[in-house]
Amino acid sequence: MSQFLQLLFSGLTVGATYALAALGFSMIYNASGVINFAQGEFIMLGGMVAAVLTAAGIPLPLAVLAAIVVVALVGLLVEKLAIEPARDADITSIIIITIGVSMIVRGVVEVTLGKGGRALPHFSGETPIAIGGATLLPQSLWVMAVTAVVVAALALFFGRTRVGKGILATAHNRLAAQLVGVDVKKVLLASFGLAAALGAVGGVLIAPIATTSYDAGLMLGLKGFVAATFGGLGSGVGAIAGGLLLGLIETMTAGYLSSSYKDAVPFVLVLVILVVRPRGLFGLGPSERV
Amino acid sequence: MQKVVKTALAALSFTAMAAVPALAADPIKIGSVLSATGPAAFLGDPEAKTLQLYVEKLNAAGGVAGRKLELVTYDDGSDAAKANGFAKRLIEDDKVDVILGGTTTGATMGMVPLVEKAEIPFISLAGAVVIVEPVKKWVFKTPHTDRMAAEKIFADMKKRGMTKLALLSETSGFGQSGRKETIASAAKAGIEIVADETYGPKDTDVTAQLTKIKGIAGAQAILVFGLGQGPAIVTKNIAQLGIKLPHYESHGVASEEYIKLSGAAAEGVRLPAAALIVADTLPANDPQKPVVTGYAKAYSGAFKAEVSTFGGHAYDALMIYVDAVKRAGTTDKAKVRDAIEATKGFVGTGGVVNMSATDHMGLDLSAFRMLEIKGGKWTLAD
Amino acid sequence: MLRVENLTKAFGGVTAVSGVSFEVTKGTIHAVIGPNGAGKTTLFNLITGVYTPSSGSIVFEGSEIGGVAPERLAKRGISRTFQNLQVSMNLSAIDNVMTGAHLGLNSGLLAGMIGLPDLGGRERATRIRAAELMEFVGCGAYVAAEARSMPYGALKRLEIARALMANPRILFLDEPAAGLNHTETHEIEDLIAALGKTGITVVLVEHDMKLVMNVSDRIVVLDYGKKLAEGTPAEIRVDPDVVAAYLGAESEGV
Amino acid sequence: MSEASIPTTIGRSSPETTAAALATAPGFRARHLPTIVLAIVLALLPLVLPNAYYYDVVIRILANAVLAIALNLLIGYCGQISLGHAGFFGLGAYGSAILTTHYDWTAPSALLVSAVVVGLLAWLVARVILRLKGHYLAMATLGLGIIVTIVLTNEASLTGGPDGMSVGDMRIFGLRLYGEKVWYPVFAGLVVVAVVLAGNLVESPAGRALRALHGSEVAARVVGIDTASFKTRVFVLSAVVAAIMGSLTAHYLGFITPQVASFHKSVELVTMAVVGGMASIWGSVFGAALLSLLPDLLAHFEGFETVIFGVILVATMIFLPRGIVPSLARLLRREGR
Repeated sequence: MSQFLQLLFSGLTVGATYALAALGFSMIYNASGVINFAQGEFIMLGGMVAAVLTAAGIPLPLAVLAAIVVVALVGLLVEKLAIEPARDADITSIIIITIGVSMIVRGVVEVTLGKGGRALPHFSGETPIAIGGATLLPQSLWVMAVTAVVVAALALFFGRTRVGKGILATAHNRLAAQLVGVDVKKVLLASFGLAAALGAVGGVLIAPIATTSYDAGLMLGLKGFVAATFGGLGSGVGAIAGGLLLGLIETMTAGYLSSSYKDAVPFVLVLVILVVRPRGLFGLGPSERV
Repeated sequence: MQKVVKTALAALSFTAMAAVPALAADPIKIGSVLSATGPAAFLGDPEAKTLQLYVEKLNAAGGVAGRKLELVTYDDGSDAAKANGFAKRLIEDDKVDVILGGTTTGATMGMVPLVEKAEIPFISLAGAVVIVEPVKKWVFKTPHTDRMAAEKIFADMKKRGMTKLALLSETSGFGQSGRKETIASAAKAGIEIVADETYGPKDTDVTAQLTKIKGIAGAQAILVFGLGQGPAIVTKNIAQLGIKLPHYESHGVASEEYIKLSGAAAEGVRLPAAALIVADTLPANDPQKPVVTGYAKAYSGAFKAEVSTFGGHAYDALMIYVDAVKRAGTTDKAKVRDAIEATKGFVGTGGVVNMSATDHMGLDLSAFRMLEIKGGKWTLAD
Repeated sequence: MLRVENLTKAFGGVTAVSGVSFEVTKGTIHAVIGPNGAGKTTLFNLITGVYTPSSGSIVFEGSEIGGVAPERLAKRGISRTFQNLQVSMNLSAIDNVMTGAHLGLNSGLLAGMIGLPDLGGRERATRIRAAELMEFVGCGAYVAAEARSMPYGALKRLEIARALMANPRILFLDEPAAGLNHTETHEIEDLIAALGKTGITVVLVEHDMKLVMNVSDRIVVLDYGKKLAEGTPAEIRVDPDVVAAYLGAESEGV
Repeated sequence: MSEASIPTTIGRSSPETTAAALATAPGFRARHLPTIVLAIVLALLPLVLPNAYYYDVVIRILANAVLAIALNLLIGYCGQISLGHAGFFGLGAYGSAILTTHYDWTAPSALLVSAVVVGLLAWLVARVILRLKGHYLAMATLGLGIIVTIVLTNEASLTGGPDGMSVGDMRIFGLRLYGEKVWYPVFAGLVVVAVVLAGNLVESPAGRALRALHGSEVAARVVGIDTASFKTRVFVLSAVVAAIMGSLTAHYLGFITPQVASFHKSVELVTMAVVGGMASIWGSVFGAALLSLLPDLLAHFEGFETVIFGVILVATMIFLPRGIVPSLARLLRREGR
């Protein structure tokens, strides 16, 4: 029982970071129909910038804030310079562009911040909390709590604010949104900035637990993509559920089945899910026949 | 765009220039293929820096046998297939006199058939036993093998009265080769492997595997076989779960970075490593003392970075070659090869090297020191 | 030749076509008319296999074809054009037409790689025929053009040429005159009449009343997904329900 | 099926129409001249290649060109993306390696069996995943490739694990293929064959159908093009080509690691096809050459290699969205007018 509880805690912690990554994917997908393969690099960049700043003696809260702002700016820059000029390109070209962007980000970090791994201090110490025979790091609580807050904030943002509604409307029907006066260009820009900031939040939260380095983004990005697909691309609820599910599946596989194949299981499952429900667990929209 | 084309053209002309055949009084060409980027970059990067630093130093001191050294380095991006291609380039196009490198075992094994065919001395910087066992005529290596690491750890365990080991290995080449050697040599040493788990090099959490290990009755120690950040995450997770078992790491984490990333969780961790990492605390009469302190000072002075044993492997390889050239009095490949094989009592950062026709590494267990992390510092355990 | 019985299609809560029945006689020109949103295009999509009927039956030459995929219907000689253009803009004009002959050619990948379909001048004959049909439908000027550089009116004709290339037994034209100017509409009218004379069975959906009245042998009128009336042009012209529906729709539209 | 597929009752034939029609067919020069030039260049290349390293560079380009051409049939012509094609390449490579090393099969039979098995696997997978659209298809193929990599890494007793395994020389009809100079004509021949076959295919009814279904799937279906079947067949074709190239490359290199099947390699292949030019055979050849050479050209820009590579990808897709070869061809044509 305590083993199960331990696996549950680990799964939820990892899952929460996947969920944040998946949310970033979904947000950009919603606004632009683009799968941003550079999302993982936003996560990496968030962790790296915060780690470098704290190492330079800047207080942690300030470093975290600065990291989020920097990464959000990078997100805006990416949209402006790489995505917007290629608006009319087809899916394959845009996938290549985002892969190119991820290489640029990774390469620049490698050259400027170095190849070594970096750690960020835990937000509130490293003394584990014991619950029912299992242990939980305070940082895990941070991860889960912040994820919950982010989700709530996003719900408010999309439900109540003009910009949020604009993004949703654009996702639903670009032309119609344009007709009712939504500035689609601004919506795209905003969604990239927001997704990048989300990525940075995830990166900053996970860095104390997982450490970070210039090449940490690829795997996190792929996992986020898997999680987003699990839940159904573009669905916020799906991203959260997909992320948590993915984290749980991984840890449960490692704990009870085989640690060698724990990375393969999510990919097998995602194939199965796509076969059974081609739009993921929570994906909406009509079946495309025409 | 135009700029990119220009740089590409520049690179092309550079390549073409490199194709000009070497003249008699030309420098000694040292070729190397290293993983300066990619997952193995934390190994390859210090290796590349070390070679660059010491080639400069040797040249400043007048070169070797009256000739300057010229270093040609390629980055395989931790991709063994690329290493194969670059080895061809070094042999066929750059016409180097020796190849140092192969940061990883995969890259090394990808190059082995080429150097054997081209008959060129090759000193690998990778760990696995397969590189020198069976002995290949032109292939040597400087780092200690993973089997030696396992044996050193087993010896230490027995000294502490333990026989049951839980193994957690990384799914990287280093980790899996280590896992294989650990399991293979356990029985002979009277050690029982009670758990055999793995984790991925990019995993962010390993508590699942550790929880499983925690549940195994009778485990007396944990051995983590991995490189880079993975072991640091494992170390933190061990602390989090409150696992009190003695914790061994492999020589793959013998760098300051490991302690920095793991923080307080690294207290009490033991691992076998070369003397280099404890250069300052070595007794003055230790034969390696002058070599390791000299290298450590030079490296950290030049790059403002902590020294790691990985860079030391490159230092050893370069110096073994230079030593062989001096003894052979020529860069003739066959003669230099024979001279390398005849290396005796060479003091490097990894230990005292005694090569022979049957041993192309030349290190024994005495080259390994059992270290323990105390107060955030490497200390000698015995 | 074609018998539609009690055909119904519902999308969610909306019933686009409801209980429609009619019959098409071989060798005639049949028109389906009705105000916007009456379900004409849905009816076409049902018959040509793009949609699967919710209920009812479609019998073509003695066998049920409801829900059969379009590519299989093509084998039985059913061909169509689209209201919103469906031309492959990445192809040249003549290549688009030539795709119409797909079923008559060897389309194996391996065969294609070793140039088998080209043996005996088959490709050459197809190409010539495609040009002839382009001329016939009135876009002969674009034989050498890329599809993406053709004007709208010519593309509409190109679709007809492509459909003809398949040598259909029955041809469905979905608003062939939509978006065309007066002269072009007149030419399309002549074209449809000429098609009728060749013995091909034609079913068309069209807004242009004049065109429909001039070329059709029989007309089905739909309104709100239901069949409102059916008969010869002369009968439809005086049908009070039709007149009422159309007047209502027209005034709504303005 | 063949009875009167071309209606003869409608329209008239006239010499003018016939001439106009035939003028639209790609002429002998347009279709075959580049191929002949390529063949001549490849035949003469050994005269200027100074040493085995340059042979090796060219061989890698040639192998990638064949892969890119096959993948481009899927991406450029069918409009289906695959981010897992290196998985098929890896299965072919390891299939040959394992069967010849552990089971003493002859190299040709190992190659053949690997290709057939990969073909069957691809067919099975295609039946299921080609129903998916766009990004979901990308995810599914990506997952497939990653699963292959993980299996190759974990089954160390067969595959040698992450450190890879060596592969023996290929013997075919008593001939031992060893060394760059022997392999060069093999790969050169394969590229010419691939260019000719792909060129024929694209101009054949099947190729026309492929292009048509990319342009408008529903229009393709109503003229009788079985789009699902076409996508499946092309997916299988490109997978089998990848497997065969994997087998040959494994024998040529003599050593393989699971990285041959990695996501990175898959992306590289897609990039070759897309940057060179979607739906362009010559684009694939060019893309393969460019992306195979880049690492060598950038080898002296240590550290900045990744950045430069990324910039080239992004810039190409923004400024030459149709890919380098088609975009430049179009530009030249416009200038010519």
